[in-house]
Amino acid sequence: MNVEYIKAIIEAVLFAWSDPISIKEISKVIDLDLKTTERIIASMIDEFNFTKRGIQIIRMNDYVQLATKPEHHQYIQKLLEPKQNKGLTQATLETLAIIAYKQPIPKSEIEGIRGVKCDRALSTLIEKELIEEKGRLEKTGRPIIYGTTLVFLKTFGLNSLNDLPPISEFQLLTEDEEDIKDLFN
Amino acid sequence: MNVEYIKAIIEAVLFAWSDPISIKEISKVIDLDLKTTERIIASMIDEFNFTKRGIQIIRMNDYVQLATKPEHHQYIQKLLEPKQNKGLTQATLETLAIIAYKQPIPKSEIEGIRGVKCDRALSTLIEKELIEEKGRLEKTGRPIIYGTTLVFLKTFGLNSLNDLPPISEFQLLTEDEEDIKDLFN
Amino acid sequence: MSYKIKVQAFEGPFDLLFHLIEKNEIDIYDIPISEITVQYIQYIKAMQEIDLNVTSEFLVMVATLLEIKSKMLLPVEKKVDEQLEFEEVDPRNELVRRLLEYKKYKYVADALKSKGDLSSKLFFKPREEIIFDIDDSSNLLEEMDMNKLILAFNKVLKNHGSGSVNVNLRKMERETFTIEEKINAILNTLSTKAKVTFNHLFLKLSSRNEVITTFLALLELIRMKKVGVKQSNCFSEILIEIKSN
Repeated sequence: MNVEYIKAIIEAVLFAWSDPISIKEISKVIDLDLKTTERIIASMIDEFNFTKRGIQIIRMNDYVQLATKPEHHQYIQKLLEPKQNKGLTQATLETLAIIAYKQPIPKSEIEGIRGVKCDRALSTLIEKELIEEKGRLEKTGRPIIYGTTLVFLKTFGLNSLNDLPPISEFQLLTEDEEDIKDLFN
Repeated sequence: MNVEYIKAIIEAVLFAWSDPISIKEISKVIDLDLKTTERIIASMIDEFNFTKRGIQIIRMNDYVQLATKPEHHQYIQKLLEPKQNKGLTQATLETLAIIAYKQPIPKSEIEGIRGVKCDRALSTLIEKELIEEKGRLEKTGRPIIYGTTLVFLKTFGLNSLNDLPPISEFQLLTEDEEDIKDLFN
Repeated sequence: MSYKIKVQAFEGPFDLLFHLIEKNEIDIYDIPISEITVQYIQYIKAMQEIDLNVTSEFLVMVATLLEIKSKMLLPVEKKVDEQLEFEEVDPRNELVRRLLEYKKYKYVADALKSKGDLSSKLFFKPREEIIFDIDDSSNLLEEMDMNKLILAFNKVLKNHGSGSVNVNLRKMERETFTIEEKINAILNTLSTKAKVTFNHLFLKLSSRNEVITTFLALLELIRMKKVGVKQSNCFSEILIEIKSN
C-alpha cells in the first residue's frame, strides 16, 4: 500500500466514523504501526489546511476528527436559519426524551433513532444537568452512555422514572419528529 | 470568489449537510447561478474520482451527497457494524425492476407481467422507500400508480433513471445465447 | 409413474415455466405445449406434496396451457373467402409474448442486484444537526472565560492570514482606529441586530490593527457590562448581545 492509498483510507474512515477517533484505532484499522500512522495523519492535517479544502482534520490529544473550517461557517449557517424560541428546542427535547426512555444509551443509538447527529443537543442537556454520563460501553471506541439526572426528575415533576408517561405517547412524539424532518426536506 | 474557494465551500456544505442536497439549494447558499454551480460540481465529481481521495460525490438526479468509495469498505467495515442491508428477495427485485423501467405503473400491470400478485413486494418496497405513489390513474377504480424514489437511485448507484441498464442489451444477450446453443446442437 | 424432481420455490407460473424451458433447452418460440404441460402439472403436484404454497395463479396457468393445447389439436379451418385469409394465429403467441416480457425483467432484476451490491459498500456520514439553536440564553456569561475568548481571537487572526483579508505586517502605520470608535461601532451593530456572532464583528475589517482595536473595544464593553458573551459549547460560535439594564 502506498502512502496516498493509506491517506485515502484514513479519510474514508474519518468520514464514515464522523466522531473523534483515536489514532491508535486508525492504526489498527489500516494495519500499520502507530508511529507511521501518526506521521501520515500529521501530514494529512497539513495538506488539508494547505490546500483550499472545505474540510479539515482537527486533533484533540490522540483523537482526530473531520470538521468544516470556521471560515465557511456563514455558508453552512445559511442552510438553516437560526430558530429562536424559549426553553429547550424541539431537537434537544427529543434527544432528552429518547434518553429518558432508553437509558442508559450511547450517543450512536440516539442518533440512530433521530437520524441526525446530536452533539449539540447532548452538550446543552449536560450543561443544564438534565443528563449525565453513566459509564462506557465495552465496545469499539468505548462510547459513553447517558442517563437522566435528579434535576431531570425535578424539572419534569417526576418522583421516579416509573412516572414517565407510557410509551405509546412516546410513539406520538416520534411522529412529530417525522413532521419536522419533512419540513426540512 | 475564485473557483477553488467555491469548491471548498461546496465541500463544506456537503460535509455538514451529510444527506442528499439539491444543486439548486447549494447554488442559493453560495449565491451563484444554477448553471455555474452545476458546472463546478461536475468538475468536483471528476476531481474527487480522479485524485486518490477517500470520499466521492455521488449524484442522484439533481441531488448530490458525499460518500466513501466502495474500494475502502473492508476497512470501514472493521469499525462500523455491518450494514443491515438484507438483500431484496427475487420477487421484490423483479417487481422493482418492472416499476423502474415502466414507471409510472399501476399494480395490475406489474401483476400482469409477473403473473402473480405482488402486494407483499410492493409494501416492502414502499417501506424501504425504494418506490412511492406517484398519483392515480383516471380510470375505473382510480388505481394508484407507482414510481421509484431518490433512495432507489442511491441504493443502486444510479445517477438518474437514464443509467438503468438498457433493456435491449438483455434481449440481444439472450439471442446470442440462443445462437451459441444452436452451434452446439 | 413418478419423476424424481427437485422442487424449488418459484416466484410464479412464469418463473416455473421459464425454469422448464431452460431445463429442457426449448426454443421459446416453438414450445412443445403437451410436453411442457405434463411437466408443469408434475411440478405443481410435487409442490403440493411438500406443502409449498401453490397459489391460484399456478392453477390458472394450467388452465391456460390446457386451452392452448386443445386449440393446437383442432384442425386448422380453411377460410372460404380467400381474400380474408390470413396467417393462422399460433395459439402460443400470447404465452410467448408474456414469457419474453417476464424474462426481460428477470434479467434486469439480476443486473440491478449486482449494482446494488456495489453501492451497498458505500458509507455515508450521519447527518449533523445544523440548528443554530439558542437553548435559553438567560445565562450569558456562564462558562465563559478569558481563555476561550482569546482562543477565538487567535482563530480570527489566523483566518485573516489565510488570504480573505488584506493584512500587511511589514508596514508600520499610524493608528487609524480608536477603541472609542470601535465601541461605538459595536454598539451600533448591536442596536440594529440585538445579537451578533463574534466572527461577524471581525468580518469586514481590513487590517490587523483594526482587528486588535475591535477586540480591545469588545473587552472594554464586557468590562463595562454593556454586552454579554455566550458560547454553547467548545469551538462553537460565540454570541455577543447587548445587556439590558
